[in-house]
Amino acid sequence: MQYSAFSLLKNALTGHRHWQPAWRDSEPRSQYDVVIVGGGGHGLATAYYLAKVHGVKNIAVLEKSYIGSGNVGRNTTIVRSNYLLPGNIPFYEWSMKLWEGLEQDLNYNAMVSQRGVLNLIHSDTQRDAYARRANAMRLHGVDSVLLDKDEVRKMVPFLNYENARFPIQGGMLQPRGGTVRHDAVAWGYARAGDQRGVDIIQNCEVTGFRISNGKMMGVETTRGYIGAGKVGLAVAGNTSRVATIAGLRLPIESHVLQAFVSEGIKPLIPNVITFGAGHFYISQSDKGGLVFGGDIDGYNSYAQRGNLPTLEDVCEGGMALMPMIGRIRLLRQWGGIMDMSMDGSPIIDKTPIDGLYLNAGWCYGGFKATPASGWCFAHLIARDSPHEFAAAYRMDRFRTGHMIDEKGQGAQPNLH
Amino acid sequence: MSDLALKPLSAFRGHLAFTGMSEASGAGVTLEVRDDLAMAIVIARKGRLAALAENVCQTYGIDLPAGPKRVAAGSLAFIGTGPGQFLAVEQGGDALTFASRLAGALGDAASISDQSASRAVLRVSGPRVRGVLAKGLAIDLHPSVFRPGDAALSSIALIGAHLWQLDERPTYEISVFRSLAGSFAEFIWSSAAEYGVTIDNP
Amino acid sequence: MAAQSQPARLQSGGLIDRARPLEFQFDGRKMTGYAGDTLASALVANGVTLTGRSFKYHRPRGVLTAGSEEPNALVELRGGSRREPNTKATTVELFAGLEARSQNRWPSLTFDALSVNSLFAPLLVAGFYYKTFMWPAAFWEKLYEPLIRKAAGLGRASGLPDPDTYEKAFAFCDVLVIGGGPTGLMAALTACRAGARVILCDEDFGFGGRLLSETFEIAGISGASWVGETVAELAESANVTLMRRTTVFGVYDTGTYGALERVGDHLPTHVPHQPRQRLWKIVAKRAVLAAGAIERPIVFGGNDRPGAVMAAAVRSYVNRYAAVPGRRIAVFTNNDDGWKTVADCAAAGIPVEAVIDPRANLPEGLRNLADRAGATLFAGGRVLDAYGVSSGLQAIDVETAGGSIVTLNADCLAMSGGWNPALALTTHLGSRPVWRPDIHAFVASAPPPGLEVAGAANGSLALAACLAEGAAEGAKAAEAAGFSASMPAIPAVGADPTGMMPLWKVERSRTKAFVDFQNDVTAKDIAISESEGYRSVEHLKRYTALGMATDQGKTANVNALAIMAALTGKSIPETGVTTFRPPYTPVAIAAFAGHHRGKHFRPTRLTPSHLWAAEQGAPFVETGQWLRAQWYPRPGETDWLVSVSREVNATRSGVGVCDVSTLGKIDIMGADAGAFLDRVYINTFSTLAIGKVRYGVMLREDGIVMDDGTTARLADHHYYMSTTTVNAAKVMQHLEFCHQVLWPELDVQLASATEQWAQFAIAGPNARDTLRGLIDPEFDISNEALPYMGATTLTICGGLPARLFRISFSGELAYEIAVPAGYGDGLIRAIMSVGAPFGVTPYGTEALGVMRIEKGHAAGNELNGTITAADLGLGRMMSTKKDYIGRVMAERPGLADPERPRLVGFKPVDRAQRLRAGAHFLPLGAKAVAANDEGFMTSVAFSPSLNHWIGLGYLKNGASRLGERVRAHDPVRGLEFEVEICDPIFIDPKGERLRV
Amino acid sequence: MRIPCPYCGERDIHEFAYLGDATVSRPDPARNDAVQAFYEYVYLRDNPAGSFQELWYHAAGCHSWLVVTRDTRTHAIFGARLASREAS
Repeated sequence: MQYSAFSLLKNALTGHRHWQPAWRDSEPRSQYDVVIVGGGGHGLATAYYLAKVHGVKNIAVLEKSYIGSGNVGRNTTIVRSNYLLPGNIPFYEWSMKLWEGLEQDLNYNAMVSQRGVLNLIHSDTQRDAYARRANAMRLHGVDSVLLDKDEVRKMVPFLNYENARFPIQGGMLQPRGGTVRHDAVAWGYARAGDQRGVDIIQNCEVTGFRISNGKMMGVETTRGYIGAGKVGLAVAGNTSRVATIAGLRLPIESHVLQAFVSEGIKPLIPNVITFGAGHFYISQSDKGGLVFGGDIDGYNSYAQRGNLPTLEDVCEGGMALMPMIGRIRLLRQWGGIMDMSMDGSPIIDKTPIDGLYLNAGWCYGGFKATPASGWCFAHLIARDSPHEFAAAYRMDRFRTGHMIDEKGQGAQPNLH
Repeated sequence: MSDLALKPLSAFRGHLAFTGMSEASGAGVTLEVRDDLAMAIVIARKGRLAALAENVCQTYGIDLPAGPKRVAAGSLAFIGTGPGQFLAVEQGGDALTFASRLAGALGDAASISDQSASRAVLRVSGPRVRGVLAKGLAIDLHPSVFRPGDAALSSIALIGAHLWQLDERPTYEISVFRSLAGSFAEFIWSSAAEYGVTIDNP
Repeated sequence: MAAQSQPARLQSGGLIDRARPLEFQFDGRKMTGYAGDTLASALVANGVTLTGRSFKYHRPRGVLTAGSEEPNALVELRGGSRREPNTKATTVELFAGLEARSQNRWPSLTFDALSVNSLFAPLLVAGFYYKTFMWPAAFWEKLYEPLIRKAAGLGRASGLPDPDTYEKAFAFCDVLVIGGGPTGLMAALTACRAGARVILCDEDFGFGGRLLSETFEIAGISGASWVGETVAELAESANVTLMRRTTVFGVYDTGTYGALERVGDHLPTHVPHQPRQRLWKIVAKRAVLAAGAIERPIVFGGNDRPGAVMAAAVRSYVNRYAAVPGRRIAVFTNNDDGWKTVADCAAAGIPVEAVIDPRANLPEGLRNLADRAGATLFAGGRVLDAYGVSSGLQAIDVETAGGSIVTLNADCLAMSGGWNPALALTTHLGSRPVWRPDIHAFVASAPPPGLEVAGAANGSLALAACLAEGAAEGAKAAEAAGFSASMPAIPAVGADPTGMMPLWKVERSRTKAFVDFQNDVTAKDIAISESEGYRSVEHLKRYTALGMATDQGKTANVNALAIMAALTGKSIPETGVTTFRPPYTPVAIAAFAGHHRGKHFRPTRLTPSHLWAAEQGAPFVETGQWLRAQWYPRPGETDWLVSVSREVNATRSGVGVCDVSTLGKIDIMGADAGAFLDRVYINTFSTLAIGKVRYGVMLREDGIVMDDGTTARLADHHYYMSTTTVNAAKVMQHLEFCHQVLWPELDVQLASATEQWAQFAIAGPNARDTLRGLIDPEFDISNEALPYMGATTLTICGGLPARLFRISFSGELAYEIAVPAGYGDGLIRAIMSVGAPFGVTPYGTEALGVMRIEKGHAAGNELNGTITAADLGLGRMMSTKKDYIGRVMAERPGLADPERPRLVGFKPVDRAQRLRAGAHFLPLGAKAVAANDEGFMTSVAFSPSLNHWIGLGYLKNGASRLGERVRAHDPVRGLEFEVEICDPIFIDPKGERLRV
Repeated sequence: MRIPCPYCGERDIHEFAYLGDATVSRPDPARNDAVQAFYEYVYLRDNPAGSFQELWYHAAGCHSWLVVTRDTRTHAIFGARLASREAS
């Protein structure tokens, strides 16, 4: 059923009794051409693009819980392509472009809202670094603007300009950046994939891999064996767990990133704002909640929840930057498991096992990457060669010394 | 040129002159700046902790603590700061020669780093002092848990702090890095204000 | 008279203080309540039924509950910068002068323009926005989204900085008791008597929980009296801390609990030096959760109408507050507890029109009760729909056991669908509740370690069980914390039947039946969600926004699950349950920040010369936590560049002085100190002579430069390392790691000396002459006695011990002199005094930066965590004769690639052109595309020595391209011009000035 | 979270800095396969879901490096010891 104002009206007139499931709740078949492990944003996008762009027919997405139960439904919904390094910019910009056409492509309103992402600058050194970044973006054809203090003040007058520990000196703006309704991304890809024949199999956990002579044969699951010559892993924080079953040891640690939402209030914050001297970023959802976050908790964890010190740190940053939010109440805190790589950049690559493909290492930046990740991973799986925009995301870069380290923190995942 | 003889400046200079301070009788908290403490870090050399302990005991009559405790004899105290590490604190002595006097006395059993100028020490006491410190310190100071002679390295309101308890009044001395004296004083003031604050020396 | 102004106040009774009337305002209307009221009870007493509008449909709403689970009665409290949106009227303690406004309505509460949304309700069902607003694409952001944002969002924030202060504090105890009702009081009492340190928290302003709202007798006295006696005993015990107005909102790891104390929210005005709220981090060996239970509504048509109130809340208003929520009350209950409302209303003389109980076979006692109350009993009946106007309920349609429909007049419908244990805290660490079919409710399965659940929170709803369980868990907790506890006598109470028959949703309702009141999720929305495949409870929640409102679905979730279970044909436990997240009730963001906001966001570190620099009028710049003097303006200098250039010129031609105390300083001692340094630096230090200084570079283990600085050898077993300012702590941590984890066998002792020494750079041709004025005469600092890269200890100013290093960041003849930090203020004044004849000029971080760029020294902008020693042109320093951290990984092809960008200098071809850091380099004539990007400018400065701008940067193959030109491409600043590649050392490339 | 420092006692997590896996050890740089060994040491991790030995630095306390055993699923801490094999 095509979604539109007309279909909504039609259904309203018939008491909403005729809506179809957005996706079929499929039973697993015994054999697929491609099995994608992980029914999050990346896995569902991969399946959709495999079907749509590469014409692959028999695809299953296996999800151990319900689709979208991982990071795609736990993030702070920000999309942007304001990256620094040549290995990253084209990839994230391609993601931005896919976001811009996503809703019409999927026939699902994910509320892509290009309200602008503003990174604040608090020192000359930071200004220099952001100028370098903004220019690098321009060289890749990405929009970026460097703002001085007065321009920032005009745009967001409610920040703390008068009594700041780290005064605001300016900002870098990506006008095309913004937010997307996160859950809707998973549902939209699921529905669009389903319409192209993708089987979405929930409550189906992978427990083993059948590998013969170094070649992938299929996966053992809690719902039985499923054969597939090509298996793609897109399981984010659970990457090491699943890879260990396949005998792989990876340059990845799992860490908790928390996110926070306030009670709903009338429109207050027009765009996405990132504090440059503390760990705090914020936007306001269409429902009115302030959605904000900060750094990862900083220690390996598989618990999908956070702790108090990070929450305090984030709120301290918030109050340092915008003291007007003081009386607004925090409604919920929660956490997701990030697959933190050793250089802060992702891996989209083949593995030593023929037919096993890896999509991982997204750190806390996986949501914005969802469309391009699916696009490039689908390309890799279908063509057995990396997509040009993801060519730098090789696994052997750590061995050869070609790290893509935006933050310059080295092999220390909790600092990325 | 010796006519330039320099005088040390208290790290708290300019930082404890709050206006509107409550100095009513029965003040909850009393503050006193301790600029008369000489300090040095004493670290046992490799495999020489026993020898160091022996030297300290014979020279000063102090049994080096095995944990975070303060052991004093006369004007001198040793405070455990880590495995094999101590902060030696002398009250009223010549800070400029303290480290070398220690080095002379302890021989090659320890390495010594002069810290007399690196810390700003505030003595805080009074009936509400535990309530004040609880606003920034994540250590249980209840008298059943933390007693005179106990010491702790921790942080108070994001400021690294070393504190030790002197008596049951209770009285604590809190040492912070010198550069942070101003931020520390502001925190103590804002936390203690509701209980009333008296400052013993300006 | 007060009584006239409070038409719905009972003449007597309640726990309010009638001697203390309080004036307040709601939507500008002046009213009176009493001390002991909540805002909600005062509104009820004043006959106010309409308190707000709902989120999506802007439906009229009134008070539903009497507690923190309230979804409807949200108001904006106070005004101006203290305006506080979305405040639950049921939790606001009334104070004199309180001002509250209804929210999410325009222009007024009674006439709300957006209530037309109700007319479009058929279109605004669950998930409607996912299906539309897609065409034309540009309209979403320009039209649809702003409309949606404006319509949503409940209350308005002030938009102004919060003027109040907040605090954070730690507390420690043996036993934390969460909830001060009968269960919690018994738990606290038992643990207290065992001698344990007890903290008892309750979110209410009075202890007692339901005992304040019910008519129980305990041990022959009223519940409220028993509470008074018990609290008195606890209050007198030194080992008990009673915390009223304190909500334990979260459970965190290792027995840490978050709690919010509302210190001043109930006060009309701010008390000096007192915070508005205090965030407690309570570390408890054991905890007892005695948070009670939350009554659930019944889902039927119009159940959100103002006047439809929870049955227990009606008792709270009547018994505790002596306020009557209606003149014609009907009670709709599926359980025995709801019948208490019948009894209590009757006892208070409030007419009960009807009792509707879906249970066909009711015990005799209940039938008699209906008779005594004069109420029509509909056993086996259901309320189908409730009707009324926006100000409230007028009538209900009752379906009788026989299937006929009866319309009754009622202005208040007390409803009870049973009770959900308040188990939210037990799920904060991830455990899932389990369904208990015998009580038709979820209870905790595996509570967090150290926490036990008791009383109604544990599904034990009868008072006797609450008292007994509270005592038992209190004793258990005290025992587990190391105390010997004995069970107290459990006070005798009357029977308290808890029978019920589940009724999740009334079929055949004709109007909207609400499940989540605040987010306007209806039974129909759940059906749509189910039909579209959003059947997982998490999908249901995310698709319909069920349970995502400010109450986290406390009154909604279980009903929704039951409805979904019925739709899918699964059982409730099979359907599952969503997770409660901290905080239990919303907490002001400022409370989590406490003291650390504004200037106090992070501590500030001041240099030894700060007071003096401030006297000179220097502006300060943040360098990590430090404030450093940026430059020292002289009268008439309005442009910073003029001041900075003057400082540079004065230094290069005479002498300048700069406070460099912020650099990290580490004493490295012990017999193996030299060997240790050899392993952490790329170059060798064990061979450094005593009295000498050497520049060193240290790598991370991945081969990338971590930090650089000079290290002096002061004695055989004593080195003195300096680090960059920003990396001081990181380097110390790294060295401790190397020492403790990698090479504990070495005889090395480390001590930070950063704060011990005030250190000043004295630089320029007149540096030595200036110094001579300070140094005690017996010390020789001639070029021969203390050559370049020499170090010595000596005394100055008549015996003050000092360390003197002949090192130079500026490229001039220069020294760094260090004295104990307390003397730093005196020393800078002394330097200014003895240097005056030589024109000594203080310089700040800007001039420091100019001079280091003129000398090509790498600093923070260059050391960005991706740079190798070879990139800096220091490849030859990397020893091949020893192992050191990072050596092996630095050999990887990606890091050893000779094509990597190298640090070089840049000059504008048009010498008048200003350079900008962040510009990228493109080959001349090449297109401005990424493929042609050859590097970028890291640092720039106007060199007063050369009289033009200069820069440092990384350029592909840079070292072999000196003299070539490239384009500096800076589109974000609209700049594009040619620069010449040059050696990074702009001044005195042979270093002759250093050695004079 | 609270970590039991063997020297200072149980302390709040904010006093500590995290490094990570304590089970990897720095290889001998003289090994023939030193590059591979260092690559594995610096980059590859088991990243287990469950009991995990990890390095923490008591930055705001005694400056000891600790090996803490912790469950990465529940954050339950089973113990901590000084990382230095020879503490004195």
